Amino acid sequence: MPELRTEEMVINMGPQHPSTHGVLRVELVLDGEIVVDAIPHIGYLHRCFEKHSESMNDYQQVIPYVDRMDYVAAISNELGFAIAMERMLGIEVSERVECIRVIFAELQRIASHLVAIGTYGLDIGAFTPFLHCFRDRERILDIFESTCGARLLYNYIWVGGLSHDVPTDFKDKVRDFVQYFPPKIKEYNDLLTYNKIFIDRTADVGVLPADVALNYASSGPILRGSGVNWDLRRDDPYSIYDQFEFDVVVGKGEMGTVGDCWDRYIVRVREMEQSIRIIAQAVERMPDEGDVKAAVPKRIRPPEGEIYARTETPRGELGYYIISDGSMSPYRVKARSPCFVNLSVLPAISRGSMVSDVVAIVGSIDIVLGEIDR
Amino acid sequence: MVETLEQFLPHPLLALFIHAALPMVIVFPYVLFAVWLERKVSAHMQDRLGPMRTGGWHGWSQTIADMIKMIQKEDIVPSRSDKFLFKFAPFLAFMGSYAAFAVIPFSSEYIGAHLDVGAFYILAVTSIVTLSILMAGWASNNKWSLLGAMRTSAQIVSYEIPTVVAVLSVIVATGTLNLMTISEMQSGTIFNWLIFHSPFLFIAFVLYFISSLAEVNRTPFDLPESESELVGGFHTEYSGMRWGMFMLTEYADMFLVSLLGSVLFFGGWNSPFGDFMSGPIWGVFWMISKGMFFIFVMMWLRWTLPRLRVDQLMDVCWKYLIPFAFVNLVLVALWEMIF
Amino acid sequence: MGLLDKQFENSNIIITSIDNLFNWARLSSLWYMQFGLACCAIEMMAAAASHYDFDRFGIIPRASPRQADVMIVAGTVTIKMGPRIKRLYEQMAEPRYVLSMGSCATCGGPYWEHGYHVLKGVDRVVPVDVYIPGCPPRPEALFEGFLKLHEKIRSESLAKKKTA
Amino acid sequence: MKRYFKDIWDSFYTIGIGMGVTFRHLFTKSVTIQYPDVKLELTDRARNRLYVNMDDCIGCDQCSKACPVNCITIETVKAVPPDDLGVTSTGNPKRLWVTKFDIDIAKCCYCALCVYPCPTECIKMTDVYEFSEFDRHNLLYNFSTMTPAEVENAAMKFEKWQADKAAAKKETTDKKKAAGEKPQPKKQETGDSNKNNPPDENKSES
Amino acid sequence: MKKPEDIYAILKERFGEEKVEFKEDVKVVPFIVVAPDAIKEVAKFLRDDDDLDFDYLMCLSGVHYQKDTTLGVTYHINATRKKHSLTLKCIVPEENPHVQSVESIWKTANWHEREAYDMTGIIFDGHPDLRRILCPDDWDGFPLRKDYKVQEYYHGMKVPY
Repeated sequence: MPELRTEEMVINMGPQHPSTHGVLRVELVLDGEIVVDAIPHIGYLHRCFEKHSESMNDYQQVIPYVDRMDYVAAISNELGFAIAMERMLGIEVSERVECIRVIFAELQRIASHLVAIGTYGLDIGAFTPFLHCFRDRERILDIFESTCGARLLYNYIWVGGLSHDVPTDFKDKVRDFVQYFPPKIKEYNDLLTYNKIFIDRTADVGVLPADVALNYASSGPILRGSGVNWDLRRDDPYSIYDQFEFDVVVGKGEMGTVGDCWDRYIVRVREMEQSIRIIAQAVERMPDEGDVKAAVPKRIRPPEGEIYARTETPRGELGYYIISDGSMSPYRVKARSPCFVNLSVLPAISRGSMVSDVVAIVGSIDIVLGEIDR
Repeated sequence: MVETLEQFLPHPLLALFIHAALPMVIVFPYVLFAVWLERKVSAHMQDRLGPMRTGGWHGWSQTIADMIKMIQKEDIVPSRSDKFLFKFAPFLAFMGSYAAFAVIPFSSEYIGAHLDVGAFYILAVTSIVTLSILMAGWASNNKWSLLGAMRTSAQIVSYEIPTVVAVLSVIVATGTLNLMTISEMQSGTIFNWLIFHSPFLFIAFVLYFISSLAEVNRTPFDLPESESELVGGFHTEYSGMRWGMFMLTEYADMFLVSLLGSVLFFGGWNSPFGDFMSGPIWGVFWMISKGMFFIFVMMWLRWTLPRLRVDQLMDVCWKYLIPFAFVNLVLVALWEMIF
Repeated sequence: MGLLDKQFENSNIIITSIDNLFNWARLSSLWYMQFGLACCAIEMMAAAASHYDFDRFGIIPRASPRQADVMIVAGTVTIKMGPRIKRLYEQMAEPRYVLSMGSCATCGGPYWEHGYHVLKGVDRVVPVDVYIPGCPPRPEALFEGFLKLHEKIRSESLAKKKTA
Repeated sequence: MKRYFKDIWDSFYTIGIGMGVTFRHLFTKSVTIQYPDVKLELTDRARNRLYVNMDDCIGCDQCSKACPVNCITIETVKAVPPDDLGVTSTGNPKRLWVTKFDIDIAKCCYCALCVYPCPTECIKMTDVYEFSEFDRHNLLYNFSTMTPAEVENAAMKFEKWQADKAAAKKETTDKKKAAGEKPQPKKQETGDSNKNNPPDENKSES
Repeated sequence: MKKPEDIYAILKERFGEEKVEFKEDVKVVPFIVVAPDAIKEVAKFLRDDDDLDFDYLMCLSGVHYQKDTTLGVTYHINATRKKHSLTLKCIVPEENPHVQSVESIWKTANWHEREAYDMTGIIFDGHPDLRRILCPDDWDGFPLRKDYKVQEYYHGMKVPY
């Protein structure tokens, strides 16, 4: 019998595709349903963040653009930028401000992970967890909105302080949320995490070994999902994270191999629990009185020089490389975005899997295109 | 029933036509209702409300509006597609599923065609849907559609085996292929229903239900159209009413397997309370409510579960359902021999 | 064009009532294309989620442009994305509508001045029916945009030419 | 073999648990806010459409400078002595006619950075979010209350005043001509803003 | 945990002063300037040496120094086990910006280098797939150069406002 002539099929997933989380385009080379190669093409949301930062005439004006980078976790981005600038300027902020920042950053982490978990469920085909996650996220957004007036892009953390003081009932609201949320995590676990079908779809899929993860400089839940115990909040502390008790969650390969999609997913779920712990501690610690704008400089004019500061956003290590030429406007702002780096690992872990697995893998990396393309 | 109609109507062909169109009277309103119900059920499971604004009370006319809108949508036929197959596929799909309604005994008085091989006929005729999906996927000239179509044909062809074997268990127990006879055998109270006949028939029902889910492409087996992977699967390129036909087929198929399930295992048109509330008209009521119950369960499953992967789908079929179905068939036969 | 769209020259009572019916159907079942670009997409998702619930208006997402009636351009359109959006729009079946959600889609938004890679307004590639301001617009604002679109659909007729 | 049956058991068990969760939610109260009928009350910090209280605006251009997007365009003409514009509600004296105060809401990024530097608190963010438009040019909001005639009048007065002043200066010093000629090339423009607001130059082009 | 000056001492001993140069009088963070044709071996040494163990390339950025008409590549590297970090820099002239690729040392550099090429036009020798990553393939110019001018039209679409 003569050899059957077969050809690989090239298929474009995206830029408009329901499960690429935005405008990612993955060029899939398929042999039947088996992925021979997956080539991500990015840049469909390249909004020139770095050019804009250079064009601003004030460092403060960069913050609205920083928000729009990772729009799912705007506070985390602002925190990173503020910390970089404060280190450059040598500003110390008060404990109250630090506490509020930590509370907000952790709330934002929960909100962002809720989006990640919800859309991951959607990728796998479960619709209900997505809406449940968004329902709970809305509670967090309420807290944000009552504090700074916006739902998504906050412009809240300023260099040297905060834009608004928190409202009077802030602590109660946060305490309410800390009470409200843990049972919901259990519900997600019942509905999605420990569902046999979900486990089948995600366990042993897209395995990323620890050494590869490090070589690709993955960070955040991706790196921790591979079993590397690395969290900047603990290993390179910023703000006042070193004064809180929390565990760094790592993937253990409970359902399959260490570093599979399920591990990356469960790291997010458990991180939410840890965030709740941090929030509970921070609320108790937060002083009631204090001016949140006390340390905000009138004019931000950093010395000539450069800095690289990194923080742990929900997606991983967000680094800002800021070069100042001594003037009021930044000379160069480079954002080392976690998703950009995390996504580059996609071809390495999706070869040999199936089309559905690519969806699962992309979902487990939890990309936000705004941050990848900047 | 044809005879009764013939008495009133001037032409026998007209009577036949009306007779044939009767299921349509049930199926169309049912589809409109089921789509609305699905949206409501899913919404409430997700702490939402679902359609609220179209037509007043809880958006009852939502699906009517959807349908009218679909009628006026532009009918796109992609230029590189196989035009005949592309246009024909949705009709064939509906044909396949509608033809099967012919042998469903809606009540003790009404059955489209009193076939002695009813069960066999249903299983045979529903396979046309596979063909039409394959046609649609191929004709669209879209890679996603093609992938979806390939998945469907693999899926439905495989899942037909456990379905057939599960249905066969009933036939072994009853000794007939005639659905009307099967229904009549289950008259009396709820305990006469075949599901309570033997434990193995209960297992047969579970197998039947699972594999019929796959036959009608419902979650967790909705791979052919899996929205998050294949955009729309085989119907990616369809718009307007042609797509509506596929939707209609999907819901009609759901109805069909639910009705078949209730005929085979849940007493068909029989009232669960013996003579109470029984009769030809009540028969229709019981039949449809039993069908709706299974449809509700399908919706419930759909909004709870994620989706399987294509190889796992095959695993479920070949490694779990088929061996169980065959073993179960043997056990049913043994049970019949012993008792 | 739809089945009966623009087949009639003059308006009469029958056409008016058909108009009413068709417009009612159209505006009650605006299926949007599940297609997010940037920040606004998150608010679009929030609008579809439980607190705001698109489904109340009969608005459900469709992944395929063929089955969608309205395209919500939710977010920044870049030069690289522009031709794709045009293509998606062309794939949609008539009658189709475009909502430009948020500053970026409307005119480039915060990126209008230095954004070398940002398309300054999606109306440079596809015709837009309603512009929803906000950065990002609240989900309610998106609903308000839909209500505005309803207004527009109500004034459409089989007899009249669609006002460009 | 054990694994085989465990898998079956796990599947049924976890599916059952999941179905339990969704079934419970079928009967929990929904959280939906029925928007056009019920409107959520926004906090007073809500950041939506910008509003400018022109009675209080002194034309200081601070908001325009603070705006990262440059969506605020302000043109002013200096008020000349006989006209007294009064004071704002915060007590700041008004010295400039604000001939043009445009905010392109379509460009605005709602960051509220313009609100903080305002000395008279006349620019603020409101809780109005329902202002979608069919035409995007309607999103260019003109806040200036002056009619074109008034603008021209003010500009003319200022020019005259300046010319007078220049002439007076010329007379007294009679040394430098350049100073006197300075307003000349601006004659065609009605606003004459560039002179008053040098940093505004690049913005007025847009 | 090693200070940058200690690491510099090790590097100087190994590669000589013409290849590596230490800048410590700068504000905020001191850095080491590496010759563009030596970066690969320096990087390899930094990664493989047991005492240094830099296994994690945090960030790689291209910078345009308009004043000096040079382009620079900045490497921020980190050791996850030893917990020290270091900044390396390569400076190349604007006209002929060639830097060795470190893609073979740290895989993550692949996309970072593509981005640096896309934004500033630095060419990385030895990169397996050096093409634009964010801008379209046929885009004109390098946007993050300070003298960048936006093109008027791209495929019929007007680019400026």
